[in-house]
Amino acid sequence: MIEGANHTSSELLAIMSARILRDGQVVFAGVGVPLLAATLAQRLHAPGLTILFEGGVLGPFVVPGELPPSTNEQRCTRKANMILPITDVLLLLQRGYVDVGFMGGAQIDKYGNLNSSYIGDPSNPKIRLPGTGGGNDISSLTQMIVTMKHERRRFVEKVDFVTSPGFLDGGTSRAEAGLPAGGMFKVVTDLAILGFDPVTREMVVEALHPGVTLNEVRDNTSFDIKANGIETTESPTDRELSVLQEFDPDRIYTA
Amino acid sequence: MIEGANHTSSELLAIMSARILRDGQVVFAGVGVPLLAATLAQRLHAPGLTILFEGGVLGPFVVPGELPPSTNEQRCTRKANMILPITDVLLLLQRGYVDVGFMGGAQIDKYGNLNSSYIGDPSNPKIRLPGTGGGNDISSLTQMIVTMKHERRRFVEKVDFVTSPGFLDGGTSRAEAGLPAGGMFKVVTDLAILGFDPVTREMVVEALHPGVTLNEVRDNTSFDIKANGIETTESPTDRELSVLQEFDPDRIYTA
Amino acid sequence: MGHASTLPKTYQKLRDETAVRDRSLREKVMTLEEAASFVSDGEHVAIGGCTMSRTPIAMLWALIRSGRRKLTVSRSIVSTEGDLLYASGVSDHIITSWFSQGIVWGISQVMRHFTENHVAKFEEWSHMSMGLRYRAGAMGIPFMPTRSMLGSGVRDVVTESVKEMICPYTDDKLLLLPALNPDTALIHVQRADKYGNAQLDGLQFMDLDIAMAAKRVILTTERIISNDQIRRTPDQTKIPFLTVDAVVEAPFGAAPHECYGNYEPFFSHLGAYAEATRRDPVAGVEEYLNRYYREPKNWADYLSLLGVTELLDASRRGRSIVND
Amino acid sequence: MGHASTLPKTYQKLRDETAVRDRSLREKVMTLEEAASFVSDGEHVAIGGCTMSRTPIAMLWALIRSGRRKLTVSRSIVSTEGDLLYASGVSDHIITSWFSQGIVWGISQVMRHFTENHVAKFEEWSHMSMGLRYRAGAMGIPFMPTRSMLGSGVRDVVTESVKEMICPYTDDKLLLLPALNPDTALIHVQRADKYGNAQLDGLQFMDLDIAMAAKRVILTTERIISNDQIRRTPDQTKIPFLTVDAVVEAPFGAAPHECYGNYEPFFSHLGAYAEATRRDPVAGVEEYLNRYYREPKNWADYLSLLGVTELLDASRRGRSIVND
Repeated sequence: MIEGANHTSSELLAIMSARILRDGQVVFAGVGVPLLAATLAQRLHAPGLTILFEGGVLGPFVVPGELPPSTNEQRCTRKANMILPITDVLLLLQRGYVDVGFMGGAQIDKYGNLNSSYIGDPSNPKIRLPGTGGGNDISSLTQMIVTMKHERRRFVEKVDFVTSPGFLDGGTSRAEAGLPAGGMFKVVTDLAILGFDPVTREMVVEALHPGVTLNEVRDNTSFDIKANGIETTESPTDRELSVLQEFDPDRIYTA
Repeated sequence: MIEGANHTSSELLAIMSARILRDGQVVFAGVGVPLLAATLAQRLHAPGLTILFEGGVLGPFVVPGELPPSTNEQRCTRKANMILPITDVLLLLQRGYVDVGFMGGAQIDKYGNLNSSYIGDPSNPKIRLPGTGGGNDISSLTQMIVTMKHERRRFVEKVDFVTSPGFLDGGTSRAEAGLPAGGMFKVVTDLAILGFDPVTREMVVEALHPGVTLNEVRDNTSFDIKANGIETTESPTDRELSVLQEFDPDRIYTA
Repeated sequence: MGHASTLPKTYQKLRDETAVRDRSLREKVMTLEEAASFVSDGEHVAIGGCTMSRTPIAMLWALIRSGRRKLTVSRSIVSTEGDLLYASGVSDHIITSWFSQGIVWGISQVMRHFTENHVAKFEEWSHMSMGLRYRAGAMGIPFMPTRSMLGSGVRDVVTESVKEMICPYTDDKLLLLPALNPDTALIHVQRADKYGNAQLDGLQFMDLDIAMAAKRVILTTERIISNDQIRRTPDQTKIPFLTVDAVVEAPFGAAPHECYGNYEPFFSHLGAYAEATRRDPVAGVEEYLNRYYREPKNWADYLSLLGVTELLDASRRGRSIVND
Repeated sequence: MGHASTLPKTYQKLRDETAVRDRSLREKVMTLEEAASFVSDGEHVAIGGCTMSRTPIAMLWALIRSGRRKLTVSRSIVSTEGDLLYASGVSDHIITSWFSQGIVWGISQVMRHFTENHVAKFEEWSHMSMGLRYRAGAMGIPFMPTRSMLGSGVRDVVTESVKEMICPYTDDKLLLLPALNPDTALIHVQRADKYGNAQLDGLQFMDLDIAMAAKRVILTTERIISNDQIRRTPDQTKIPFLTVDAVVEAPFGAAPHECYGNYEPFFSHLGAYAEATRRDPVAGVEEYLNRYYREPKNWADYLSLLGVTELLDASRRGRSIVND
């Protein structure tokens, strides 16, 4: 972890994720770090990025210092191009208008399946988590970027419950389940950027953040993880950090 | 036919149809005589009648002298309670919010099936008619009032083509085809008011207009038609005629 | 007394239930208490809005005070109102896609307490699936085909309620989501007339479909406006009167949640609630119910407890969406 | 060259076709002629509006002038534009629920001529079925279940394009309508920005679903407005820019049909057309095409032929809906 004097690990996640987004894309963003990252990308290198929020918002510009508590309040609609019913904004995913979905996760496995429903046995869980929201829809219907802290308890061999499908059992199992489109694209953690093998669909390390070693990633991952021509990411810039801090002055999402 | 000095047969149709509508009903009305009749009812005895137009209009008050050319122009929306997409106003029928549909017809048979698509063989018709519009939907999904001129060529044993289903082959055949709701309620002509036998679903004469004999109805009907405790309707009143003439001063629909 | 079934009705039943409703243009303004009496124990009640937006808090407040039991409750996303429905005993079965106060406050300890101890059920569907189930209900069809939920655990836990099929046109695998036709829908809007024509500003959520799908609709509104005003802008009407059975004027009817363009969430109130239920879920929520739900004499009394300063602050922030 | 298939695509194909579209926020203002070049012979083109309302006449005018052939054309209800598409050879296959100029002018003799002589096809579906086919296309599903058309001749003549099923939830019989995903949608609106965000007033018809369903959308608009204006009232946006490929400013772009709040139909012009084609369908429509479609130098020239008096009269009547 490279939580330095000048940034928190949430800020690192937001910045590293933002860099993956490209101008002109249509991004379905969850609240928290995804919302911040998308907003950051919009202000820095992707002015034509179109953000969609689950509450029914298309193409907004969130106002600095007025972050919404979820993707379903009026703060999400600032300078939006369109407001539409929830079902219809989610149907944009099914119809194929969205390039990438972007959300956080509580638990992920080596095939990129996400769990945000139950820790432990689903019929008698240790912890009942809040559930899917649009997570299942987004991950079922488009390409996904997931951003989360890199911890052994979060990076598991097999999730306790598949809330949001990644590549299911790997290989072609996702398409066979009835999900021919989309799938996991990147996982951005506070240690590394991870991708997925195009054939086996297993998670692989693609880049390490400055100062992080591959062993550190492996120590914080409870399954075997391969590396794939590893690069090193650039440190967060002052510009990135200052824009983030402008948007979240109270550190609601970047504490 | 009782086309007298003071009214046309279209006016008679509109007035006799209007009287069947009850206050508080939700009526899906076609253009022409149905629109006029519904408007007349609204002004006379059914101020709480809710009119729906296919173009996507709920609860309008059409303005006298500004009759729309179809149910899909802005004139239909005067003082409406709601404007909604076409598909959604038609779905009100499927969901069951509509009490009665109300339209004209080119050809009807003894089970109340309507044809507005083809005269002659559908694959090589003598006349290609304009088609169903919402007629099929309305007659498939709710109770129907049909208003049309009483002529042998229009009242036929079997329609050349079932555009809008009545009771299909009679008996329970309509429900068996997948249409358990709705069905023909009344047919209003310039000679009589006709209903349908509750068991056989054959058309029966229920009332004759003043001066019309049962034989006259039978002469103008090309199938055997029974009579069911025949009543005589009241002549159009001056009030009814004057409201109609106020609405259609150019006699667009009441010529 | 059993729970409401949330699986599709036959078309005949759906039609029969709708046919007997009084759908005429008639006045239907009443009090919160009168409207609450429309709801019976064991029913399926759908809640409009989403998370902290346009939650029909005033109507839920009246339902909790009326002592209703064993409601099955469905909603797009459930926030603090879910805690209160569980803890008051009004509902022991919530069908939704996400249930917690809101991400910034952490996980709901009340939801955890009731579900992990098997006192109440949290039935989880994907967000779009919730929407499509209401939409199928609104359209008068028994199911909606979709591509979502396939392959997931979310699908597996509701396996008794879903069907799969191979598309006869394309050979694709499809999930058929069962229509949801709630017994009662509770919807809060910015303005409605006395007949129930409702005009919604901003975010619509799933409210239009819920209103069309339900067997009965109770509207609460910030303000009752004239039918003339409705008829001047009919393309702004989102819910037609003929689906509505009760209209209640309830200013700040979504407080402490937000009502688009009128007021934002009451953040410090919600923060205090989160803090209290984090310390002790059972005692925290019980104390909250007593103080805000059971003890106030009426809705104005409840609003007084929220505090004029908070009301003004939430309004100031709320109106900024149209007057910035 | 064959005709476009109007049956559902596999999900993979639908997604692949959408994925390659440029859906970014980019300027896409162009001329009628440039936009017309987007359409290829043999395609399936869907037309927005209904009967005489918001018909994208300017774009159809440009398509007829560009000499496109063998288009399959679909629309909710077809009026005079159908005559012109048949007679110009642009389309020999129209899919719709009703086809005639309008009830007050009697049956279209041009439609009769072309269909009764088997020169062109008029494929008839019920009105709601047209809407549900577009809606399924808009939702990314291969079919929509419905209760309509069952038992009728309308169903029988399209028997190769429909499927029936017994509902696995209710045992009801259902008709499965195939999704309609047009190659190109032509939609005329009151206002849109340069990116293609469109705000529609009044009657919406099936335009929202058509825009979402199509592989390409060409918008014509009475006026191009700023993106700032769009963003001030985002809940008035009905078609989002990301579905749109071309934006053309075309004042009176639906004339002689109507554009809600802007102008009503040009009744005397339409009456004259009906009279001419009643006298002689072939010569009447040919003469009309020459005079109004082939000979004008540009769109303004076409409007001049309609006549300033008629333009002013239609506008006066049109604006009365908001200024009475």
